[in-house]
Amino acid sequence: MTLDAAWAVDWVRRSAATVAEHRDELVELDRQIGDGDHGENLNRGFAAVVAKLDALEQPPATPGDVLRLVATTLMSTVGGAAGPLYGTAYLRASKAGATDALGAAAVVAMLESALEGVVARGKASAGEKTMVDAWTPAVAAAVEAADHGAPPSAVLAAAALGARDGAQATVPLVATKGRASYLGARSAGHMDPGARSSQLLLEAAAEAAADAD
Amino acid sequence: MTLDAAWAVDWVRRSAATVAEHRDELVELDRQIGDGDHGENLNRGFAAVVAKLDALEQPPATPGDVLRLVATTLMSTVGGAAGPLYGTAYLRASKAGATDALGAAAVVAMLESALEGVVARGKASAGEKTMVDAWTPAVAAAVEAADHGAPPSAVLAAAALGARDGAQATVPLVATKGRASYLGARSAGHMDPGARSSQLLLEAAAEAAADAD
Amino acid sequence: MKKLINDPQDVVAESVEGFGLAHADVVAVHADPLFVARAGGAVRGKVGLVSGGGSGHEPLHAGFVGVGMLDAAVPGAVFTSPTPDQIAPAIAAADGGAGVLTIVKNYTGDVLNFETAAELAEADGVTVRQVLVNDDVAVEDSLYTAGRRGVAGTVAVEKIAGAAAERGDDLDAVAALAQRVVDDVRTMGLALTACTVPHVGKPSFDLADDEIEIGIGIHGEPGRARVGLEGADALTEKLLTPVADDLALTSGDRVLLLVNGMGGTPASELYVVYRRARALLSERGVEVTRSLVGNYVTSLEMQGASVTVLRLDDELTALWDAPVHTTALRW
Amino acid sequence: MKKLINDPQDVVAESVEGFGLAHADVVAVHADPLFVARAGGAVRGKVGLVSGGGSGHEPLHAGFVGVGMLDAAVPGAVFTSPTPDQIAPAIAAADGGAGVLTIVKNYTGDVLNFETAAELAEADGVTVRQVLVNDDVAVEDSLYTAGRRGVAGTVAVEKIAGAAAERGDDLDAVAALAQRVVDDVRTMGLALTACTVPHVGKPSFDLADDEIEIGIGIHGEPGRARVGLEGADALTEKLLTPVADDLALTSGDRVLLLVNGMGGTPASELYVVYRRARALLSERGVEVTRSLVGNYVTSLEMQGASVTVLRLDDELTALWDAPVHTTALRW
Ligand SMILES: Nc1ncnc2c1ncn2[C@@H]1O[C@H](COP(=O)(O)OP(=O)(O)O)[C@@H](O)[C@H]1O
Ligand SMILES: Nc1ncnc2c1ncn2[C@@H]1O[C@H](COP(=O)(O)OP(=O)(O)O)[C@@H](O)[C@H]1O
Ligand SMILES: [Mg+2]
Ligand SMILES: [Mg+2]
Ligand SMILES: [Mg+2]
Ligand SMILES: [Mg+2]
Repeated sequence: MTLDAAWAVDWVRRSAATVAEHRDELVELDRQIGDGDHGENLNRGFAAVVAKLDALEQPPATPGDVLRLVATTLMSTVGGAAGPLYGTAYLRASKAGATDALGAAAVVAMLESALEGVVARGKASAGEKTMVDAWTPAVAAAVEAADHGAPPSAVLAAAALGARDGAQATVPLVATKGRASYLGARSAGHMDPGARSSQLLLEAAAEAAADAD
Repeated sequence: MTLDAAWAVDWVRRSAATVAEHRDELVELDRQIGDGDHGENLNRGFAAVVAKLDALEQPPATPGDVLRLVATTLMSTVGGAAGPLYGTAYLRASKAGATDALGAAAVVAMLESALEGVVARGKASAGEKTMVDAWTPAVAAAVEAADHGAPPSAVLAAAALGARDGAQATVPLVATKGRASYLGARSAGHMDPGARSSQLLLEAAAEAAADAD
Repeated sequence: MKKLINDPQDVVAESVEGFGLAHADVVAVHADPLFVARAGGAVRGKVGLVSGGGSGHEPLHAGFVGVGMLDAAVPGAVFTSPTPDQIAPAIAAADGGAGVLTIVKNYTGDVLNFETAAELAEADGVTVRQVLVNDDVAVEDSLYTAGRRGVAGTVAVEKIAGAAAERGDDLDAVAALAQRVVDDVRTMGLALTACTVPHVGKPSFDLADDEIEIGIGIHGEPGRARVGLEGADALTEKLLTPVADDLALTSGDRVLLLVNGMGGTPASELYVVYRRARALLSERGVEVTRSLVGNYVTSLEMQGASVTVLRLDDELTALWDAPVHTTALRW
Repeated sequence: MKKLINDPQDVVAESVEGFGLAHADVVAVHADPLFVARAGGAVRGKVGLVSGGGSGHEPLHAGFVGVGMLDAAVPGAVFTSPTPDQIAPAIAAADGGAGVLTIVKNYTGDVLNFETAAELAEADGVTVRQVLVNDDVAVEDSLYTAGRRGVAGTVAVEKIAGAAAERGDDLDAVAALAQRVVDDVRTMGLALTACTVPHVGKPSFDLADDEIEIGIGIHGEPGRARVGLEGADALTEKLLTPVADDLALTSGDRVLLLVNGMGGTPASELYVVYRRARALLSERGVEVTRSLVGNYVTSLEMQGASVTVLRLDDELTALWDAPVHTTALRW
């Protein structure tokens, strides 16, 4: 089993749908320890991505093409911290996904690149209560699944679970990066909005892959 | 029975006390149909009058002297509409009270002068939902009591009752003078704050006179 | 009540003291009785301009003291007109020998106190003229009211009369120009929230979360009517239409458009209102040739806005454009 | 939520459009991508100055576009930094051939987006330097935070860098001066109320009637601590002391004192705060030689204030005094 451009398009559409559905939840999480715009920003961004996809004359050839479109669109419509962070993540992932069809190893490489992109831009390491805390266990779980010979869909399913645990684990953390860090100890007790949205996006990827199976 | 300067001083002190006691009520009445400052303004003014009285080296010789002090102090400390209106009222009253001791006729003349002063400054007639609506029945009641041979204290008691009825009667009126007139029909259903304070001041006069008896 | 104040009784004095310290290059504060005069004092031979009224409308009037505008401003207690014994010395301080024009917003209290003060000042040999500002179309000017109120249009009266005085017009001419502005300026305002007078300690009126008060004054008085929550475009139309109608604006007219904040409304919202007001004027063929957007005549922290239109001609435009150096208007 | 807006999605665009219409003599609005440039465009041979950030802090930054200050400002969505595809064209529009200095408030989002934009602009041949403003002493500049935030001190950076660019300093010199201001300016703020972001629809934090949030930023973020209701003098001391301590002010220092409103606080209260801050500085032997009081860097309709102190020397004073003609600062 491999994942092609159609899967990537499906991922994007599911991403837009889940972000829209969870917009208010993400806003509320960000209101608690940030400035309340994360859900609105991502929703604006993914709506723009879908509009661009719809307007394409030719369907994209590779998953990489799709992810590149996501990257540039998020970069130019989301703003805030999440815009450049997700933008870079998708940009790096698009390079790893620049073949017709992705096997398990390519999926792992794609996720690793995304995480590297976030870290390269944001300079956060795990434990600082950011989206890195969702992506790090997601990548670890993906690596482990691929090492055990799992197909791409199972690799993504493992990544999604890892992200879920990672997002959950941000709750007790005190933020030391991003806007939540201004709160000091008061940032503990709330889930990081970026970690939560990362979980949602990876769940969308896994669901699209399960459907493609 | 006549009323002398000591009565006037007592009236002023009782006025200050009743205004302080009803400050919040007057503020609330004015908040309903005006700008919420009537109680505060009058309270500031009468506190200043008492301070001036206390600072006098010689006690005032006549009721007129006392009322003149009230007039100038209110004029210079109250502001708003009530400052010049009460200021003029007390100024005119002080002229009528410029003898050592006031009999019933002099008390009536004093009240008439006060009302004339309010009307001269404010150009309101009865029924416009202003303090004129307290003073008009107060003067009428005072005239009638004096005509029936009542002593000064009874004349003032009658005036206070007249003022009370007059203030009460402002409730259903639609204001056509002062700040409440801006509300149009919405001014009905509330007592006019200036009519209410006029009632309080005349009640203080009557109580001081009863005590002087 | 949450406010950045100390004792409510001291707000005005402390605030004006701070104002004087911050702007000693433009104003000089006289503490007792309280008034604000131009730094440097009256200008010999120039008509003096004095205004004043209750505090809580900042920057009105003290923010408009300075070259090209007022010579003195007299702040009363919050929402309470000042007293004659404050106003009369301010008039004296503003007199440069050419007489003084008082600019009075039409409220019973202001009218009565300025009237008395003018008498006192005239007794001391100062020639005093008065102009009454009554631009608020929310109030009918009829037998059934104390007459239209003076609101944000006051800024235009003070600016234009100030420029006329500065260029050397005599007292009659300055008064006549001020009156022309009064005749050609109209305003209407709305509130999203009430305001809280410090010594009252609770909101000036009670407004539900989905109600808007239309036709408010600037003293936290309730307005003429309540309407439901609507978009800024629709609300702006409710303000602009009566203003434009009352002025009988016709195609080809040139106007100054002032969108004034009531104190607690962000500038961004004022520009949303401005955008719509301008479009509505444009639909009538009216050209906006001068604009002012911001907090100029406020009601403490009230959220809301008013729309003011002044019909312009070449002379009024030139006087509007004339240099001004006050703390709130400067060009 | 009660606001003078139409669709929450359109607030920024509509408001900036209104701003452009009202001030066409000073600014030119570019609609897509959205940025505000000086009327007349870049000045040949002059270093260009560009700033920007989330909207909701008006008049920052668009209100500071004009002669003597910024060449372009880039407004993002409310409280959301703008995107590189807005910023890069603004940088290009500001370039007069002598390079462009970007003035960026220290927030992760602003930093990342301006960084990317600078790369894009440099790829197009524009020399870009950046200065990061981080004046907010409420946040420790430590390993445990994203670093101090940029807040009201930004005004001083923009004014002084703008004056340096206007007098002909080269890019390095302008950047160095901007950095000097950053090094010598500190701010601390408090909120009496939260604010409501239009697309969120409810207050940015929940604050009881007797609570004050100390150490707030300008994005409606909760602050570092909550304290009970106190008088303005006591609260001002809580703001000024950490600012003065962090700057290590000593007797004989001369400073600019900026009391900034968060948007919903009446001017009168800001002057009460100013009065006390000035007295506290005076107790330390510090002389306030320049002052600014008003709404300059706001948080929508938030009630609150911040106190900013900038240490001055003769050069900074002269640059502060240099002529400026923007919609929000003019002299
Ligand atoms: N330095 C960083 N590295 C990685 N992620 C970060 C960093 N700073 C912030 N984030 C993520 O960005 C999220 C906030 O995004 P968003 O609300 O859109 O931006 P902003 O903070 O500018 O309002 C945080 O929840 C966090 O996950
Ligand atoms: N023209 C008038 N004639 C008589 N009384 C008046 C007139 N206008 C107002 N008043 C009285 O003044 C009272 C309001 O006084 P106050 O609140 O102190 O002044 P302001 O209206 O200036 O705030 C009203 O309740 C009314 O009784
Ligand atoms: Mg956010
Ligand atoms: Mg009143
Ligand atoms: Mg009043
Ligand atoms: Mg943000």
